[in-house]
Amino acid sequence: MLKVFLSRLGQAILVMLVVSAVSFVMFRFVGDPVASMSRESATIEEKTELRRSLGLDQPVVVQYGHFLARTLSGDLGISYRNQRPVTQLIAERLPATLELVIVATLLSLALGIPLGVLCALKPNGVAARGVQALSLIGISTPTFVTGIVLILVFAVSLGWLPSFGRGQVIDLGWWSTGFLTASGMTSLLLPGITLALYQLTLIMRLVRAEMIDVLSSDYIRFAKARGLPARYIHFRLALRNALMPVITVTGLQIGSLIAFAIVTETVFQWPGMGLLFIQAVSFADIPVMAAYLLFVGLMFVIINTVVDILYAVVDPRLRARSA
Amino acid sequence: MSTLQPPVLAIDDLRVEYPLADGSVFTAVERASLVIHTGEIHALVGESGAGKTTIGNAVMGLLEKPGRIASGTIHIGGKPLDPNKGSAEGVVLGRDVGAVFQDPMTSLNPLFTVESQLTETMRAHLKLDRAAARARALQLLKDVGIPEPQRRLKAYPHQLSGGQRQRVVIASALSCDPKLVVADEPTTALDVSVQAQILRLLRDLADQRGIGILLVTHNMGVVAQIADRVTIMHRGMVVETGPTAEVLRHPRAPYAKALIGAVPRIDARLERFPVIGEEGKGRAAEARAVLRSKAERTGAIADGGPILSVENLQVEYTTRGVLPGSKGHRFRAVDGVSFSVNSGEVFGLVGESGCGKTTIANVVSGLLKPTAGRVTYRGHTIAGEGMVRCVGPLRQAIQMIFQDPYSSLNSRMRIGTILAEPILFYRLASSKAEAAADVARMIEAVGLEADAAQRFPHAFSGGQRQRLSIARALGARPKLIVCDEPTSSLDVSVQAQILNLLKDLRDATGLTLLLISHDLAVVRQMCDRVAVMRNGKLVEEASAETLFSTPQHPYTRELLSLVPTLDRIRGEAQAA
Amino acid sequence: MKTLTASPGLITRIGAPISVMVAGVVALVMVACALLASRIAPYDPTDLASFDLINAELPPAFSADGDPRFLLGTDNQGRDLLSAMLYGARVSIAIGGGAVLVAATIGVFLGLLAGYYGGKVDAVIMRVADVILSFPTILLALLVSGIARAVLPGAATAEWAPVILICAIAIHEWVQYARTVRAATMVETAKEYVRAGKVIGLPSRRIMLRHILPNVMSPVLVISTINLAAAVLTEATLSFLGVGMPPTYPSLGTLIRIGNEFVFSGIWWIALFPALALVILVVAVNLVGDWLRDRFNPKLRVKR
Amino acid sequence: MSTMNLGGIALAVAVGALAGFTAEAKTLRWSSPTDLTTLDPYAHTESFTTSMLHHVFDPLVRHGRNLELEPALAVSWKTVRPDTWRFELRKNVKFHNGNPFTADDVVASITRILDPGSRARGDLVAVDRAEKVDDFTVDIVTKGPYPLLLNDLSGIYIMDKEWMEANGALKPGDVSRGVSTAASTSAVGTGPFKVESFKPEAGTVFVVNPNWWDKPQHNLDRIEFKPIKSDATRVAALLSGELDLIAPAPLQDLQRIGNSSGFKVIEEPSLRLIMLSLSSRPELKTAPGQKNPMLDLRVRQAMWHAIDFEALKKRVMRDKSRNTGTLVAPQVPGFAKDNDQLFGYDQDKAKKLLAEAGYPNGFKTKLNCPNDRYINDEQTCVAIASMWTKIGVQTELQTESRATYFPRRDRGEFDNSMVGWANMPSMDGFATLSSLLAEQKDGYGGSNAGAYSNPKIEELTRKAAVELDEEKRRSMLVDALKEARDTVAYIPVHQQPVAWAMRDGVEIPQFPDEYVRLWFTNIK
Repeated sequence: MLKVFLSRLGQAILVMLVVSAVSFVMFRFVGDPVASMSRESATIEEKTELRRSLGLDQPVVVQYGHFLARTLSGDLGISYRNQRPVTQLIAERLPATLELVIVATLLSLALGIPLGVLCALKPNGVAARGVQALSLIGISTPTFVTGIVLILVFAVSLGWLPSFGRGQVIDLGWWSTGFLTASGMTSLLLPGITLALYQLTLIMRLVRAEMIDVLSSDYIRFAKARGLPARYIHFRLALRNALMPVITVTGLQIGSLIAFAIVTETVFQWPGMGLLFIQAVSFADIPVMAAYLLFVGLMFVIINTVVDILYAVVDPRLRARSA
Repeated sequence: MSTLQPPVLAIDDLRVEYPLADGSVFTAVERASLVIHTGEIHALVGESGAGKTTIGNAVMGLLEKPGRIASGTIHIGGKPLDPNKGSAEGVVLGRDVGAVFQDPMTSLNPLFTVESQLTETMRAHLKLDRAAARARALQLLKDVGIPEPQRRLKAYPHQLSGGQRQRVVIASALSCDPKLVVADEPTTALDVSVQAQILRLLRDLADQRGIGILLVTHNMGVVAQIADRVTIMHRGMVVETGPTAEVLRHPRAPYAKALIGAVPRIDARLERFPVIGEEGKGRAAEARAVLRSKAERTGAIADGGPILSVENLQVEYTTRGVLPGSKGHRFRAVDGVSFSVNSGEVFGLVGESGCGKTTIANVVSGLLKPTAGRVTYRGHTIAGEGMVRCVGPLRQAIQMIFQDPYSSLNSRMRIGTILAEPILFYRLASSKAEAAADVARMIEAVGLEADAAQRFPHAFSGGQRQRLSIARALGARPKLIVCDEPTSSLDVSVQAQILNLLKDLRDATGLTLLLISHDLAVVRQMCDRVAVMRNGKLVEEASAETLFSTPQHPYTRELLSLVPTLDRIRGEAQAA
Repeated sequence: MKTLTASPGLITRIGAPISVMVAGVVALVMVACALLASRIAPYDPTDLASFDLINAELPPAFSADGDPRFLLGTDNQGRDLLSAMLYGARVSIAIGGGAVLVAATIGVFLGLLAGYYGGKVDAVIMRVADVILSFPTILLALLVSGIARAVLPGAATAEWAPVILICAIAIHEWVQYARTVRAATMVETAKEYVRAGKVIGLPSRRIMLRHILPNVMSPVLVISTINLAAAVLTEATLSFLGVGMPPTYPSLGTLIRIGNEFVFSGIWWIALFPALALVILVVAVNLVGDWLRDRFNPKLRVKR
Repeated sequence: MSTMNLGGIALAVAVGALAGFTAEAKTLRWSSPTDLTTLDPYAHTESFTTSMLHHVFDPLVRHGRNLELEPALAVSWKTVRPDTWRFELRKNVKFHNGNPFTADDVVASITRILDPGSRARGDLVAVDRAEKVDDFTVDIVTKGPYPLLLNDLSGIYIMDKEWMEANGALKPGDVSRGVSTAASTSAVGTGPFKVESFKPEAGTVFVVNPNWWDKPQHNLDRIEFKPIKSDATRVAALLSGELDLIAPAPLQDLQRIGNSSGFKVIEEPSLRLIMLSLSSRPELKTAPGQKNPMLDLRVRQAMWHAIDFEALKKRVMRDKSRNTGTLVAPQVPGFAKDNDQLFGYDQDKAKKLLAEAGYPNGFKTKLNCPNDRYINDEQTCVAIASMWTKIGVQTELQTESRATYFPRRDRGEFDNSMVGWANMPSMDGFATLSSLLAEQKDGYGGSNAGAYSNPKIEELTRKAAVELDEEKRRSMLVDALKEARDTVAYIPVHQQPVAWAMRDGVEIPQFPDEYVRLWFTNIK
């Protein structure tokens, strides 16, 4: 277990260094906030003065040094646009994105695994072929198209589900949740499905492939030779082996779900971090962008550590090695 | 008594077919019949593709799709097997029929404990509760001779050794007291010593529990050791069947004779192996003569002097630590081994898996750097301390042939290209045309037709590939060829041919061979001198005659006693 | 009729189900049409002088008030939609193909090195790969193109945008190749033909390129097909987020992004046709890729 | 864990009950693509946020129903010296927290906005200080004679001094020093509505201020503002009944919304004028080493004649824009009908002019545009690039996000570029002169990206800056704008429309400055 942690720590430091280096490059290049920060008829002098007061006139290395020093002391700075501490902004948006990602992950696991098993057990059945075809369309349609189609059908035409936002949220401490109200839950559905669709098909296909693979393995043959019931072999034995890689992929995918949430949140006006990031990009709000990147990097490290530990818990071979 | 009971297994006129994609039908088994009674071990032997495993699978209802039983019957405990369902009414797979597969490493699910995998069968078939199943599992582990059964119950497969795993597999097969056990190559993946134990266990089970065992194997030694009756198969057909001693001593069918004759003997050395029809003799002698003349011209023909010497060789592997700088676990694969090989002789290196023999082969052929000690070739150090700078020409003198003929030739390249590679690389030919001529000669020298150069490796059988592999090694005009288990993945009849070829080549061109093998019989037949290795150390070195007739070291004696051979039966035959 | 009688033989020879054959043909036809866009398209939508705002938003020729000049109608600029789609598909496929090519080249190269040499080389390459993987494709592509646009003032132009998009997508995709090739190379390196090459004394470069490379290419082909589909989608998403191709040289993604603004306005064809084309293209390529993967993966093939 | 959930459910029930209770109230739910960036009126320069905060705060003088300047927190004013204005303040006005409004609040607010850390300092650049005369009289001292003080003050909201003191917000937040204040997230003003909750990107809720000093002309109890960035989603939310009003509404969807039963669309031209700035530099960036063809007036005229404004209006702007020949909107001082003459669309004439100027085969140039700033900006530019190319001016178009576009434009990287100008917040044509037409020096020419330079305009600009006689000042503006038109300083494209869509039953007046003034709104 210690080894897992140590290697993860090394990786975390590496990731964070790269992230801060990317932020460093961004300081220089991803637009200049001054234009967005000053009024329409601002003079050149006004803009120069603002640039100076933000420290943007200093050499890049010096700016980077300041940024690194501040970040290391836990201060991510103040948003140029909102003039509020970035940590506060992130904390405010975090629950929305995480709840969306959680719903999407649960949806994709809850549907992807059974469908994958179905396709593996009866690869030539009508149901399996249908699911396979649908899954192809699922991974072949851009998220933003799916999103707008869902809005058109379920919000505008049928009027069943809200088209945007989180609905009624309830504050539990600093965490605002949409899980506890009816409108919060219904609001989660469309964006959750949109976000889940890609991962769902991914998991379904992975489970199918792994399951087919496992079913042809010697130990499953041996289990058959021992006359164990088919259901037992499929769902208790084979599925467990087949799910091992699903853990890794799900973990990795959570990271890309957070990123894909940028698109979903834009389409559904979901007040999460993706929307914050997109707004920050169009305003060149450097502290927010840097914080977002650092956060995604951090999430990755955390998720991977969790996945590694989970893996070690589930797979006895690793458990023994890391013990 | 036993005649009143129905036989545990009766196969009558079985035919198994595989419909192919193009509409034709491949017949895997044809007109196969056999009967197994209580407490009887019936061996099903044959070379690869003989259809023996297909019969085992048919009995268990595990025929892989789209295979099907086309005709004939299988009765298990007197009850007929429904060819459509693949099972017999009233016969439950796992309860009445136990199975043991070849590879204990993959037969057990790595994610579940031994207990879970043992008890699930009992709970499914005998409706035992958890505690009862557990108690029975414990007893089973004791029965199959696993030490500390209590602790092993909680273990995962990867925590057990190969032999222990196979015992668990057997325990699992026995868990519901079956009348019949189908054991498909149960010892092939195991070392001799472990193999001997498992075979003894199987014999005991048959004798004490009265279980009928269908033993599918390719190993005649195993058959001779424990089988009561034997059925020999060839290309899906039964060629001979009867009591083991009778069949092995006096085989009637020509194929059976040839097969038994091809098994290398451990008791006495023969000049050549009897083979089933020698391949391509015609131009081989001619080509070999050319090779010999070339070798003589370069002035390096066997003179009997030392050609290779290994001095105090030591190889360590380090498993890498997680953090840089942290010391990983060290494992000494070869520990202070010294020996020397004389020009023109065949030097054998034997031992069980993991004893370090292949590591030595890798060091000698330059694939691995030793940790300490050195290897000299005709006085030049080619590996280890004081290694000479320019090893190129020295490398050329030492070539290697490998175990697996399927992976030793690059499947994406034509034979001609593969064989020309060393010739062109060492500039042994002045032009591509000359190289092609050389390649043709090599191919003929190993007994194949020269037009083989135009084809890809997949067009050849395993034995042919091994010949080509040898031809490639010859291309560099080596003085010494390291043969790393050259025949262990070949069928016995093919093995005999390849070994004969090696002997012929040695005789024709004065090559020196360093033969690495786990098979004592092969070593006995091939080698002039033999060294026995164990755990990275050399335990005994002697001339082959001395070693096999009067082994000095206890380990050598043990190894010799454990090898399942035909000799016992043959010996009895001669005595009779 | 002739093709009909010939097709069963062909099918059994390739061994693909009819759906895959159809998908393959569809994909090939679409790719061919896209590549020949400048020949077969009725107009050149990239020539600013060729279209007229007066013709904007004409419905497809087959609808009630359609204009026979424009088979699938015109877009909001008066461009012939069919031509724009053909050119757009060309851009999408070029970017997707380019990204796959760049990613595969880098990935195969690094994967070979890592798998063959192992040790430190392997550790360094794989650590870098891990870090790259920690950034989701979209985010990384967004960053790369954002930075590129700022560094190169001309980055958003028709000449540079595809290059940047290719790099932005490839920077994430190579990891998959590297990992796959590394694993395959490790397997191959342990095989005896490679040891044979080493015993002969062949230089490492020759062993890697001549012996190992051809043997690790089949998974690369499979990944490439599926990645081609993914890259086309990623490009579309980047276009949606505003960092895709310039509007004067639209890709399919850009066309969808533009069409997306018109879903409520009744000008349905601007959104529908490009989206349909994209989905059909990606589905077809994916179908072929799936089949290739199942075929090349011996574990997934039902054993004989 | 379970207790937390129970608490949450209890809370949910409570909130649900509350929602049921307020359902009777008149609530307006509306959306725009942008959100309030902050509640601190001095911490931003965005006109949308200014317009939203106007519901919470009052300025000293405000724009009335016809955008005329009228008394708000000040009841009257006069100039006591050329550089000193005296304001009489309104009595019996209370802030939302109950504190009375006095001269101290005005002085504290003006001092706060003039602080070096204040983002909005530029909005009051002419003011030197504010001085309290008595509790309800304040003097504002400018840096010199300044005719536009009232215009500037109309965007300066008055904050509560006591509240600022209590919350440490007497000085504005400062990004460079990492200081933020409570004013960013809470607002206490004197305005018609109070902020109930402020959740960026999720929504801001206002409730009516029953103690507002002015007589309400609206019947709202509650405003729920929910920003929706995506056009399609915003329209969908209106059509699905989740919103009452969207402002702005995408032009291409107006027809569809207007045709849907239960919805209506209102629109009018806004103050914002879209124009193209042409390079007046000696060389083009696209052709270094060669003389800039656009220095020739005939080339500029040709480029103007080449654009089919009618088609642009019809196709791109859906007939909602107003084509114009001058650089300011009719409502803005400086506008003159004589200047507002279109250059006719005439490709032949354009080609002829080009040939006369010595470019019969045209030349190569570039056009840079933002793609997320103005209404259908990218589409407009594609069309213009196409039209220019047709007369031989082969135009390479590059569009990009505002985040990179405007900094590059400020750095003078572009030859030809698009810019929109609304003369906000002063609502006076002088801003066009000082920022767009004057050369870049002495604090002028901040947005003169094409380096346009004209001695006559320089002179007029400097004179108008200090002219207190309104009549004379206006005629200077008119003269300068005529000169700009004659020399084709910029090509005006059109006046942007303000287009809003709403459900039937919402009555709301529209203003060309694009402000949504909900205190004039009635709903059924």
